[in-house]
Order: sequence, then C-alpha cells, then structure tokens
Amino acid sequence: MIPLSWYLIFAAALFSIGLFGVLSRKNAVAILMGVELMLNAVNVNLLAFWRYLAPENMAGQVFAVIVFAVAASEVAVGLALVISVYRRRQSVQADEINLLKY
Amino acid sequence: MLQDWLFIGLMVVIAPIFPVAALIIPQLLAPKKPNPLKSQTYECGIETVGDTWVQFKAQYYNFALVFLVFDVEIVFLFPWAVALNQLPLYGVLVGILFIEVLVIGLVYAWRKGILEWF
Amino acid sequence: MIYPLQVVFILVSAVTLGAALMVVTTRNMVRAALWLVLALFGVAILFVLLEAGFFAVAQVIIYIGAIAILMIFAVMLTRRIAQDPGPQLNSTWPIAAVIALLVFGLIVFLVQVWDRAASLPPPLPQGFAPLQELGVALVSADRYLIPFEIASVLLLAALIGAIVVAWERK
Amino acid sequence: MSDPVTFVAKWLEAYLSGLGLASGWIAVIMAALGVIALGSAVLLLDILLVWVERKVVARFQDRLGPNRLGPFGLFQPIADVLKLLLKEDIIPQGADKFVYNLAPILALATVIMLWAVIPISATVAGSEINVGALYIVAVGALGTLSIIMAGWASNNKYALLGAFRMVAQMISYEVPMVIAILIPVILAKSMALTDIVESQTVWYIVLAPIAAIVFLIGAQAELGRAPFDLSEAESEIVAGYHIEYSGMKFGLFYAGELLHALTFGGLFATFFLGGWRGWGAETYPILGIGYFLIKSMFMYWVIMWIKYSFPRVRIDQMLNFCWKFLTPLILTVLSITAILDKLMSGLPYWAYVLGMLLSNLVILYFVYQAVGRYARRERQRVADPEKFRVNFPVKSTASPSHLP
Repeated sequence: MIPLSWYLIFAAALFSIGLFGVLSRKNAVAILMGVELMLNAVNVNLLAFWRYLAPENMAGQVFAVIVFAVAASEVAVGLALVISVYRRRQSVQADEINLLKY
Repeated sequence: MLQDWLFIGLMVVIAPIFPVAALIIPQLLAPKKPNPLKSQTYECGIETVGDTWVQFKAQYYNFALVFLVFDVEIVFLFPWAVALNQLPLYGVLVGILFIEVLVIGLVYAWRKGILEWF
Repeated sequence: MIYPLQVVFILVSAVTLGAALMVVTTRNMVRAALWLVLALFGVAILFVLLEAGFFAVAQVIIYIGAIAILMIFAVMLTRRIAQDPGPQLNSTWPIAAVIALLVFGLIVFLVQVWDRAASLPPPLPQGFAPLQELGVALVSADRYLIPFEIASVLLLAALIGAIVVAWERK
Repeated sequence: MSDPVTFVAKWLEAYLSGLGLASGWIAVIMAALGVIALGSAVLLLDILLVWVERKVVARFQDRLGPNRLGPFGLFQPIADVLKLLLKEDIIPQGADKFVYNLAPILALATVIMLWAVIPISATVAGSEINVGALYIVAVGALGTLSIIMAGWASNNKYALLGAFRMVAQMISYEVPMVIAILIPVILAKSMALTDIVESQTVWYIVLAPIAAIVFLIGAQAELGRAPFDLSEAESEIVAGYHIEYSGMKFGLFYAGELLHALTFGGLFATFFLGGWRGWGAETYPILGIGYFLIKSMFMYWVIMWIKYSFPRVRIDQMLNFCWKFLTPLILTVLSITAILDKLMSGLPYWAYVLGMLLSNLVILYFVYQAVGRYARRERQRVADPEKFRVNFPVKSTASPSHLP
C-alpha cells in the first residue's frame, strides 16, 4: 500500500511548481494556470487526509467539493479580468499592468 | 472498489492503441512524397492570407463561462440525486434551492444579453 | 497487489509533475494549456488511487472539460499572447524558484517529522457508500448545508462578476 | 450455453490459475483481455456502420447506395478502409505536428472508452464503477478537447473556426444533456449504469419522456449532426475542424463520429429503454446482448432519420434553442421529478409511474403551447423586423460583429 507521506510530498511538489509559476510567469493566463496547479495540490492533500485519517468523516470530501467551486469561480473571474485588461491595454503581461503601482 | 477501476485504467491505456495501430500501417504502406506546394493550407481555392490566429468573437467566451458555472453546479447535484432516498423532504427542497440559485444566474445572463449571438 | 499500486503511483506522479513543470515553462500558451490538461488528468488518476472515484470524474469534467476549455478560449480571444516574443519569465524568477524550493523543503521537513505520515489507509467500513454519505452530508443542516449553499452563491457571484467585468460599458 | 461470455471468461480464469499465477495478476490479465475484446468488437461494428450509414442515407434520399462490391455492397467499407490505409499522409505546413497527430487518436479512443461502463447483458459489463453516469460525461469532455486540438493544430482558419463552433455547441448542449442524465439517476438512486438498467422494470422513457427527448436532442448536437451540423457546414467553412486531415487520420475522425452515434444510441437504450432488458434476458443473458444491440441500432437509425430530415439551423438559433428553451425546461423537469419522487415514495409502483408520466405530460402540454406562441411571434418578427427590434444593453460594447 502507498503510505500517506507519498501523497503529501507529491502535493508539496505540485504546490511548489504552481507557486513558481505564479511568481515568475509574465503572462496573466499562465499565472492563473499556476493557481490551478496549487488548488489541485490542495485537493490531493484533502482527499489523502480523508482516506488515511478519517474515512467516516466526510469533511475532507466536502472541502474538496468547495475547492472545486472556488477553482471554477477563480478562473471565471480571473479570465474575465484578463480579457477586460486586454481590451483596454492590448496586453496581458502582468508586469505591464502597473497603473496602480505609482 | 479499485477492482472496478482496473478495467477503466486498462481501457485508458489500451483504447489509444487501436487508432495508433491504424496510423502506423499507412506509414509503412502509403507513398510518401511531401512537397511544399502539397502541404499548403487549404483555403477555398486561394492562397491563405495573413495569420491563422485571427481574433475570435468574444461570444464564444460568454458561453464557455456560463457553461463552466452550470457544469460545476450540476456535478455537485449528482451525489444529492444518489442520496435522495435517505433524505427528508427538507433535504430535497434544499437541493432544489441550489438549482434555483443556478436559475438566477441563467436569468441574469439572459437579461444582460450574454446569451445573444450577434 | 501491494507492489504494482506503488509503481502506478510513481509513474503517474512523475508524469504529472513533469507536465506541471512544462505548464510553468512553455512559451506557447495553448501548449501550456494542453500540458495543464495532462497534469490535471494525472491528479484525477491519483484520486482513483485514493478511492475517491467521484472526485476523479468530477476533476475531468470540471477541470479538463470546462476550465481548460475556458482557458484556451481566453488565449484565443487575447491572441497576441500565444506568440509573445521575449522571455516568458520575469526578471525575478530566481527568487521565485528559491521561494518555491523553500516551501517544498519546509513541507517535506514537516512530513518527515510528523509521526502519522507513514500511516497506511484503513479499510473502508463494510457497506460504506461514500457517494451517498457525501450527498447526505452536503444537504444536512447540522453538517455541511451552509458551505454547500454558499458554494452555489459563490458560483452565482462569479458568473455575475465575470459578466460585469468583461462586458462593462465603456 | 445460455451465457457464452461468462462461460469463456470462467474457462480462461480457470486456465490461468492452473498456470499458477497470483490472483491479482489474473484479474489484470482478464481485464486486459476484456478491454481488447470489447474494443475489437466495437471497431468491427464500426466498419459495418460505414455500410449501414451509407445504405440508410441512400434509402432516405431514394437512392440505392453502395451495391457493387459483394452482396448488397457489403464489402464497400473494406474497400474504403484499404483505400484510407494506402493514402499519403499529408501534414499541412505550420501545423503543430504532435498535437495534430494526437487529436484523431484521442477522438476515436474516447469513443471506445465510453463502452467501458455500458452493460451489454445481464452478466456482461466492462466495469461497474459507482459513478458510471458521470464517467460518460467526463469522457465526453475529453472528446471536446480532441476537437479543439485538431482545430488549433491544423494551422487553418476554417479548421479553427469549425472547432470553435463545434466546441461552443458541444459545451452548450452538454448542460441540458447532463441534467437529462441526472433524471434517470434520480429515478434509480444510483449512478452505476448496471443499477440503472436493473431498476428499469418499467422503461424510464415512460417515467421521464421529456428527459429522453432532451437527451436525444443533446446527443444530436454533441454528434454535430444535422440539424446541428454547423461545425462542418460545407457551404460556409468547408469541412470544419478536420478540414486539413486526410487519409487514415481523417478516417479516424470519421470512424469516431459513426461509432459515437451508435454509442449515443446505446446510451439512450441504457438510460431510457431498459438496456439489455427484455423477455427472458435474465435467464438467457445471450438474449440480452441481442436486445441491447437491437435497441441501440434502432436509436442509431432514429439519429440518422433526424439527421437526413432536417435542414441546418443558424448558430444563434442553435444557441438560443439550448440556453433559452432546453435548459430552463429540463431544470423545471428536474425540480418536479425530485419533489414528486420524494412525495410519492410511499405509493405502489404503478401509481408512482403514473404520477411521473402525468407530470411530464402536463409539462409537455404547456411547452407545446409556449413553443407555438413563440413560433407565431417569430414569424411576425421576421416578416416585419422594425416593429419587434430589441436592443440589448451590451450590444454597443461587444466586439465588432465582423469577427468570425
């Protein structure tokens, strides 16, 4: 059988890759993809904890359901923002969207 | 439970082998004489003009957006439907409430003209 | 059946992590989206190994069938990004790499020192039907009714918000 | 000899354990053999379908169809396959080679994967996973992906346009179709397709006729068949997402489309026509396979009948029909079915069936009235466009309408 630590380390690696993508990519859509990877890592953790520590308690599964909803909402609004910014500035590069910086 | 998924897992591995085999045979039998004229893009009898990446109408995004929200909510309704026998009437009505919230979104998109094609 | 499952896990997780790395490094955005699909599919297979079949199919339906499609649509609508010249990473990417590695190291360290990390999955109780349990849990007032309804309101808010943000009047 | 499939499986299992293999490996080998047998059977059926489709369309159009090769032209599909195998493989310039080659493979493989959960007889079903209904939706989502991959990788405007149209259509019609699947799930209280078939002592088309109709329309749209064949509208965008494919790669798309149609026939039979159920199918499972194939073929014929009888709709009509008619309708039916199911759970089964049928008929009556009113209004609007002009608030800000 697979020990719990394997899932946790896999999720940590996936989360770190997603984090790297969020912090380093220029393209706004790519940043959203990084966020998706991070949310997936969270879901792997939630379901692994459900299966290994408390299979009778549905909290882990319900949390995973909520994470699905959050991921969908985040993509819907995030991509709408990207499209809105693109229409005004003709760019989706996150480092060029700096109007609020000054 | 995992035994049930064994068949699915093998299906995911083996099902692509059939079309891959069908693609390998022509590689061995068929003639192969590529030339640049032959591999040109087909566009209604004229040479292709400009970039393939033309910008698309934003309506496609609208429908994908509404679809995304509906899809997520419908998937959540499936466990509720399976458990319907063990729920009191109140639990059923709560599920209906979930659907009605979905309907509000549909009505909003409709009134806003998001579902129009123009 | 102890050994083969571990092999499946290692293969799937290696492919998933490789695809995830391609997502954050590929220049072409549509290709990045396709790599994302592969990574998400790998996670779905891990859900099957966790005996959460519902989440595996939900992952494919929601992430691959809806979210990845929406992302490809968004890439096509903002067409310039598919062929961006120049570097795809910003100038501070080494710092980002260090932070990511630090987070990874920290979590691995925590997993190492945690005494229940090596635990094996307990057998599911006889006659335990996770799907029905989940359905009941989601609509029972003393359990997770409020999060369930809030999830639907959240999705409604996301729909309205996205429509307002993307199609506001100039 | 009433159940040859189980007989052969039992014999193989005994033979393998006689070789001294561990039980786990026997399960893996049996499943692999099952997958190969199922896939081969389905693909053989697919080759036959080429002939069936051409023969039936010929009859609908008052022609003879293929009749030269062999009796009734039965060898025509074999000649077709041979021709496709011998054709040169052309990759258009600027194509993304890997994705371009992957798309047709995925298109056919996903259709084969759908058969993994369909129960074929009382004893033969690939897998009895407890989320079978959702599995079908998930595999369909992978099929959508193959279309967008084909359209994007071809580096052709028409292909991309066709792919976009097709995907917009598929994801739109997926919503009412998935809700239509939810209704048999509510009636059977299970997502496993085997359970759904076993609980159909009365076919669900009697309990949920509206869901059945909506599922059929959704299937027609998912298949991209007329009246929803906008993605390959020959007069507008030549052939749709597979315009740049030739030879066997085109053949794979074609085979996938035909097999998909039969698969939807099979799914309709499973969800609404009782699958393998029929007289004596429980005691003689071999009969179940026959019943299932007859029902699937009948639904396949209905899908073809619709395809060759209706003209193509416009894209705005297609989307309006889905979002403003089918989706609200099926959401209403879903709510009413769930509440009625709860309220009538104590009644005898015949009363339950009657209640469901009556509620559906009442809804159908109101829908009929509403559609008639709408059609009258639409005819007037088209005759006199100025009088009925509607201005939508976002019209001025949306992207210019010259975009494709």
